[in-house]
Amino acid sequence: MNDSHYCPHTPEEIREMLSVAGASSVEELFAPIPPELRAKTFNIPPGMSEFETFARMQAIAADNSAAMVNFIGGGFYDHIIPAVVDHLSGRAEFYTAYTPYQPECSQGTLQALFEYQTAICRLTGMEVSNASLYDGATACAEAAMMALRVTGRTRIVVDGCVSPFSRQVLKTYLYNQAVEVVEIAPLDGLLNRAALAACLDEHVAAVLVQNPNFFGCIEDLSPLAEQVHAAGALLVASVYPISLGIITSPGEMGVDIAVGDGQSLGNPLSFGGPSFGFLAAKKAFIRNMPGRIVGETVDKNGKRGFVLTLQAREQHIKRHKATSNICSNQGLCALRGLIFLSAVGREGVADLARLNRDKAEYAKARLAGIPGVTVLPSAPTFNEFTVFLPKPAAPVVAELLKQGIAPGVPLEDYYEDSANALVVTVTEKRTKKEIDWLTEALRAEL
Amino acid sequence: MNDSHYCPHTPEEIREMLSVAGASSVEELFAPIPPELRAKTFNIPPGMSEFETFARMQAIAADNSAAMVNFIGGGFYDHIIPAVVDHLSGRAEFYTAYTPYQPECSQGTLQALFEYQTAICRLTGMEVSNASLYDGATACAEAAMMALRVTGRTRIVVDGCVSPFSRQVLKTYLYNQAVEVVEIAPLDGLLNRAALAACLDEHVAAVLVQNPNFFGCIEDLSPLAEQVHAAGALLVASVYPISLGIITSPGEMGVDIAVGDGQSLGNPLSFGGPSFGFLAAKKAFIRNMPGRIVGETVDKNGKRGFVLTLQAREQHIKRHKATSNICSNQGLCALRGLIFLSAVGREGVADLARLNRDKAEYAKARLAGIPGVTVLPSAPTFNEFTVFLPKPAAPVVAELLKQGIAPGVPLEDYYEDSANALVVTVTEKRTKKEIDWLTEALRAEL
Amino acid sequence: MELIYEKSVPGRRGVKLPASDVPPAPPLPEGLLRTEPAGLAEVSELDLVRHFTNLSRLNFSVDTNFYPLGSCTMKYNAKVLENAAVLFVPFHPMTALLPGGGEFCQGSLGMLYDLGQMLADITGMDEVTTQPLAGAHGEMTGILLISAYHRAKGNRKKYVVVPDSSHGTNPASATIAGYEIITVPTAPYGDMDLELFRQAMSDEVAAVMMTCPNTLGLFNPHIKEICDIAHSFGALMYYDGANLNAIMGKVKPGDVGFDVVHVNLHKTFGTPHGGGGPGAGPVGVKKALIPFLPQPRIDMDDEGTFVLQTSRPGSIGRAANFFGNFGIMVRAYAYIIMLGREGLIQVSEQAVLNANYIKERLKPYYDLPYDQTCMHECVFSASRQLAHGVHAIDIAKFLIDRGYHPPTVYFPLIVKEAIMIEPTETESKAAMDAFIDVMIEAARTAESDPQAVLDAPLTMPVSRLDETKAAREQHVCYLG
Amino acid sequence: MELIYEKSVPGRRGVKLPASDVPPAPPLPEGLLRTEPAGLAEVSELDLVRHFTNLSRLNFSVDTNFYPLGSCTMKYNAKVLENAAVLFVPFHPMTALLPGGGEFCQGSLGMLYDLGQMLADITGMDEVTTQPLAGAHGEMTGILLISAYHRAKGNRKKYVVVPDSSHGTNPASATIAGYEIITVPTAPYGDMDLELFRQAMSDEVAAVMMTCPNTLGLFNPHIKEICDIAHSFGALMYYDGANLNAIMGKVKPGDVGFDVVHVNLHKTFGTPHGGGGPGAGPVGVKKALIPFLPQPRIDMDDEGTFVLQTSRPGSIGRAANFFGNFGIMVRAYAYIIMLGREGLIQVSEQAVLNANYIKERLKPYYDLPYDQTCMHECVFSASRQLAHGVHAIDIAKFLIDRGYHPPTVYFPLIVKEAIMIEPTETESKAAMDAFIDVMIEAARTAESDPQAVLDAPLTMPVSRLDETKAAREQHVCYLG
Repeated sequence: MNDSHYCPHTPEEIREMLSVAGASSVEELFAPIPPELRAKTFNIPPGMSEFETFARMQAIAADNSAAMVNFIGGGFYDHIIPAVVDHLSGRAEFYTAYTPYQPECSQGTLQALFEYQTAICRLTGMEVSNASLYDGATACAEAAMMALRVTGRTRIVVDGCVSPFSRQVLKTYLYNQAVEVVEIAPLDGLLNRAALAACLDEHVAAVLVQNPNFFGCIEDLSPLAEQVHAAGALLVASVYPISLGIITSPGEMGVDIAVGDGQSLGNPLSFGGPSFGFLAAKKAFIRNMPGRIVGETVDKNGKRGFVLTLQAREQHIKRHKATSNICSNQGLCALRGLIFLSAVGREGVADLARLNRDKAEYAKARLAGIPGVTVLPSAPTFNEFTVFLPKPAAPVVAELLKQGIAPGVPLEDYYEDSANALVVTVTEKRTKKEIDWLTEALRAEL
Repeated sequence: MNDSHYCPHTPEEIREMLSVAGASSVEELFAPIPPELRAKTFNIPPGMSEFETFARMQAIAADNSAAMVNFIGGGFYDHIIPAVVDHLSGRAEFYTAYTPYQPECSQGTLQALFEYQTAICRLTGMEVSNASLYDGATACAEAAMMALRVTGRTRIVVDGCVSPFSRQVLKTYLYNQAVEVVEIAPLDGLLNRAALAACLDEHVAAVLVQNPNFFGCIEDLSPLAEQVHAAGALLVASVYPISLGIITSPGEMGVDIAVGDGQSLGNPLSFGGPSFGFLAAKKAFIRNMPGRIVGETVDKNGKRGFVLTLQAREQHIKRHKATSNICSNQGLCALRGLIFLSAVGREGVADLARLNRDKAEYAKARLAGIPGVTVLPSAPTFNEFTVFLPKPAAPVVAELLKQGIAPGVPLEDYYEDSANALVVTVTEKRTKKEIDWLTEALRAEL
Repeated sequence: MELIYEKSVPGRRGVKLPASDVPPAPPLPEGLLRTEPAGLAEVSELDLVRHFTNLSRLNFSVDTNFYPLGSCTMKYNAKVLENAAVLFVPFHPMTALLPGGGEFCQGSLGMLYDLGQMLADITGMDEVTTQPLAGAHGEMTGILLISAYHRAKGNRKKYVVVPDSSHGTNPASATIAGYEIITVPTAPYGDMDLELFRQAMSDEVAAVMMTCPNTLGLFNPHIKEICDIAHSFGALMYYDGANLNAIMGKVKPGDVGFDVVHVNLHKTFGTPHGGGGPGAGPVGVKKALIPFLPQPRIDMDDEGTFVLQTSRPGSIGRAANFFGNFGIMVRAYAYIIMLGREGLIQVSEQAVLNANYIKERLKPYYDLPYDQTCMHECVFSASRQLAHGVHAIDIAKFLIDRGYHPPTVYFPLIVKEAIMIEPTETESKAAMDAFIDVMIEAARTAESDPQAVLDAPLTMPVSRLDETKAAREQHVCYLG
Repeated sequence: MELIYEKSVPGRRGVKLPASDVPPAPPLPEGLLRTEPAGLAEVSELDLVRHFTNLSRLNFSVDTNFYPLGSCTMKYNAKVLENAAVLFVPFHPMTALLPGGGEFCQGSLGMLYDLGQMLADITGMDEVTTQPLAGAHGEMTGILLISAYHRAKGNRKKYVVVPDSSHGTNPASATIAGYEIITVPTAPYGDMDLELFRQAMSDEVAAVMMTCPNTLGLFNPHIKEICDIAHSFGALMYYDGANLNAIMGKVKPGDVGFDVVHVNLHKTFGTPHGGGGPGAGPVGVKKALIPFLPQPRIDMDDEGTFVLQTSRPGSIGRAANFFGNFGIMVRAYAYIIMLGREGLIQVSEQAVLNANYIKERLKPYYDLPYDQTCMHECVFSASRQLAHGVHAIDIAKFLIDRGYHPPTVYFPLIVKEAIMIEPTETESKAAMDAFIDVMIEAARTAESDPQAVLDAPLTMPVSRLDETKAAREQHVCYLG
């Protein structure tokens, strides 16, 4: 009976409990299920011990290749994670708690999320932040839906320079809603502002851009914000949080809703998740925000404390009228983001951003020195940039992977007429030696 | 100035503090050190970031060979460690605390050590246990010194079947004391009882044996205990704690002081440490025990609590009259041992011991099937046994290591005329497949 | 406790960054160059550690307290699962999307494939997508699949039907998926009113979303009939897997007639809740909906190699970046293979046994509006205590002072002063008995000294908090 | 809190063992076969986790509280060091002792070699053994080395001289090493009385054991003279490295004249104290003592390969199994290479600055028997508070209620009602200021309301415990 130590009862205890429950067997408790509905098969393999389970998982992990020098990004970035992040987010009281519905016994989570919201506000230059969304892509979709609610309009304009994954997710979210999504094709790796001007009208709820964009280019969004606001729409920007160490914040640029993926803030690559999405906005829009929000208040003795607030926006209260369907979010990943940002700190985040850019600029110069390779010159970049090879990128990438280098993301799958284009990412973890290796390996393939 | 983030002060704070301290520079605070004594060189390399440090440590670890199937023991054993052991002993409140001198704010450590002492008593069948010693070898030496104190005698008799490492440590401890150490050469891998009888006299404080011994053999110590007690000496036995799941406990066999190494109880191999030594004894000897002891008591409201007790034995009170010089012990490793034993539990420790023996007996039969290989037949064994190869063991071992198998420990370095002997260890982690591989690899070398 | 920002000292650093081994780049042009650094905390590593370690100690959690939060399945999260997740930390998801990159990710891709297969077996579905990032995200994805299905058939449908006892996420998710909601009341016997359901159905209904067992912890004996009725109108049946912990190996939603199901890995499959997430919400579907599943999909080719399909024309697209909350799926996968067939059955059996045990033991002290054999949870009402001015929330606060996380209160909405208890299978009888004693003490104190209950909690870092003030002042970012 | 044994239920299991893939062996013969299983706890994994997690929360620790425990150097233990130690978990130490096995352990052996070299540089010694498992174990090893040295020279010596302010381990260790102890009192200026020391010296003295700075936190200005005097009698100087944190890069014991030194890795080099251990106590020696070092020794051959020497004739033998507390050495090694030259110097500078800051701030409130510039710690006396019936131990308990681990009290024995404060370099000014405020509050409360101090602590899981009862009843094993 006691096959698993995760079901602790002994046969004696089960007998006692059955007698209280007035049943002669556990099976009897399943009597409410009509016999004809009962499962006829159940093909899960037999269980195993913890030791065997872990050995199996090690074997699976060993079927991946760990020895890969990453010059790839595209939404997830290979950044340092200070040891404190694992140690502190690994405190059982954080990771085995639930959503802090009972604030008196959840002040740890609540205060941390309040601090997280503050960190996001300060990093993005926005006034209010929620307590996390799923990831950067769904955060774009949530921001778009938020703009639809705020403006009461029905169209979303998306810059084609936004990550193709984010654009796909946005379209999925809006798949069956009475909303039109208009995409503007990139122009030399930048937003085509003329095309945008042409489609800005009274139906447009929001314009969604990304900065730096998928090609790595950084744009000054301030003029764009004016243009968008003049049309009565909101400007939504997806940003790379580490880059905000040196790039003017979306708040300062006039953005209305800033979103992004928090993976780079202390969350491991982990084959794509979990990560978290952040969403910060001007305070005026707070009641239209999706997701949990933590607010400061006082207890009945006047002592400071924190609670989930503005819950009247949420699904467990408002059901189909909620601002979002989010219930579980990515609280623990947001906590990791907070710990990361607090470890790196005010000066450190600027240093870290500079280090990324320095490495990327070095790599850019090295790669540009390879005969036949050119760099997309449109705009300054942060830690990603686009190069054009003298021949199609895909087979070159496939070849370098075999040598243990992931040299970048070919754009072929995402943009037309871009077979030779490659987006190269260089984080602070990449050494000069690795960059030089990439250069030589690439040179040899071309 | 602020080179390391482990020294948190900012230059402003340093100025403020210096002004309070009445010094114009930090250097001035070192004025009490005569100038001529000041360090002239300091050749430690420049520091590095956490990320670089960890990368360096990874590179060092990668210079070891991790892919080794271990059939070696000799004091450290490759056993399973349930995940809970790391998670719970990794609680910062346990590992960043000090020795629990202030009991009110150290009940966590104190209660755990009380529970540890209880687990050791129950496993060994002894009445009292201390709160850990350094390792199994030093525990043998401490037990010998304890017997010298208890009996007031001056000679220690050691069975040559005791681990050579433990015997060497014992001799080192007694190196400069007015104590004689007599070793009895093994007879067919067992204690030479006739030789022992010949040297048991009124000078002998203790007889030290190991069970199972270094050859893997298990002996019934009960008759020996009678013999030793008749001579007015104490019987000290070093035991392998996992084996006590199925082997009669030293307490039941009449042993006076039971010691051993706790590595097998939830402590990783970790290239030899940290581990812990345990020491348990008959209650009559408690005041002569070395090391910390935790006792139950009550607080001033009658509530149960735990304290370090019998501290009058210890060096911080008794100085040169202390029962031992121990201050730091291996508390955290002992905690791991307790968690391990509590996870495995009463029935589990017997199952685990049986599993070890089943695997070892299977291996023994397989190896015995190789032409020219014979098994030392003297006594039953637990999870280690001695085989004789048809040729010297050392080159065979060297060859198998290259294939990724550590097939056993050759006895050549430790016993005369044993060039062909090999002690093979098989824990529950070794699979049938691995044992079969060992068999075939060995067969191929012979 | 002070905020981390209140502990901040200008110039202090918590981590030393790697030294640069490349020349500094010229700065960004003005306008793009941030002028004022972001006002992040400036603390030492020790300050940071002490701050967050002490913050953690202000929480109740499964590892420190019994946490019988109904409908949340706060079971114990085995530690080996955390260790398993760490094994996959180094792998970049983009690798799998590179030309020839799949070869370097066979472990991860194969695990996702296998997990999908096992979840399909558990739920009785034909194929599973592991992309959705949470239960509600799975709901949205599932309803979008249903909309794609109807669209492909040329059906024009505008409604989704939900019972009034459903989780709030059900109607909220269906709304994002573009549907209007029809809510069907619960009948006095504790299930969706069958007659009213019939009346609600029409050809314009795209889907019916059900939890079974429902949020009262009751298995609906008419569930098959409901499925049949829905199908007769061309509607599909959506199974909210939040309560799957009750029925593993006992009944499969697919066998009953459900067409789409989501699974909460952080409930049934033992992954931790993280103080609110991350979870994961894989979605299983019947054959007819497979063409619409999100991409990339993972297939196994003839040689046993796992390959990505990134462009299936019928797909609803991408529900999220990359491969979902991969680390959560590692944990769930390890959980399933560790417990195995018998272990999972035992989970459901003991979850149900525990809930019935608590239900019977507490029945004399609290109103039990639907007095039946329950599944994995049971719902009481504090209506008897209300006579003394004590609400469900007061009982909850009383429990906190005794070291118990309260059950879910005020849900489902159909029970007045609801107290929803889900012990899960991992709690021992001793833990439940101690909880029951405190619940009985609460009931007695509510009669004998109601003020003592109203004053609780007294032992926590804060007493009851002013939520109105929080909502009014919207102080959601530290301004110091 | 209940004991784990009180939570035990017969038949319950905390971990599932691997299934056997071999046939069962016939049982052991009677007499060898245990008849009654060992009475270990029988709990589920959840019970186990909740028990130990909650136990942990009853402790103060560096990660949760300021812990200025004098002479223990309770500095912050960087988290990356813990991660580094995990990297070495899989390696069996016996591998290195197998024929040809060293080849498979070059990483571990090389790290030990390098650590020895760096510790030799820090202490000014010629060679280091990393085998000793703790400070006291290092002391014993060091004195044994001295005894071997004397023996080899044919010297017959029987005494070891220690000052009365020394750590208790010094005389205890020297006793194990076979010597009798001569104790020299402290002079009014806070150091060992130089005149009495001269009188104590003779040709029969084998060694003089000193801590410098001493346990009052004072650097002995006569230390060179003491070394010279000792050497003139053929005695060797032993340096107790417990207080090394004060002087890294500032002064090297070897330069001063010490011949043997032990280092507490768990103090100066940032490895955690583990609630009492494990630590590590490497020992450095001058050239003349190298032949006697314990074995196995690690050498580097001409090709840069690290090899073991297992049979050096003069060696005192083995101090412990294998290679000492290897995991602790990994942490210390990572600590040293991370902080580097400048970092280590800064450690000592700020440790000294912090101690002097606290000393000056508290001087108005507590007697400071030796009012000098101190090194890394300072020793007050509660003698002024004693006038109100408040002892050092009462001040200690008062601090506990305010969230501070008390300083060391009643040590060194030469200071009446000693309060020995060692802040370490890792504490921020804010943390020290808050501690100072509470110390001042304690001094004031001792005057204004001494009973309030005597009643402390009130906020802990237990109030003051009956230690006499514990020692009398010797209840050291649960008998239930």
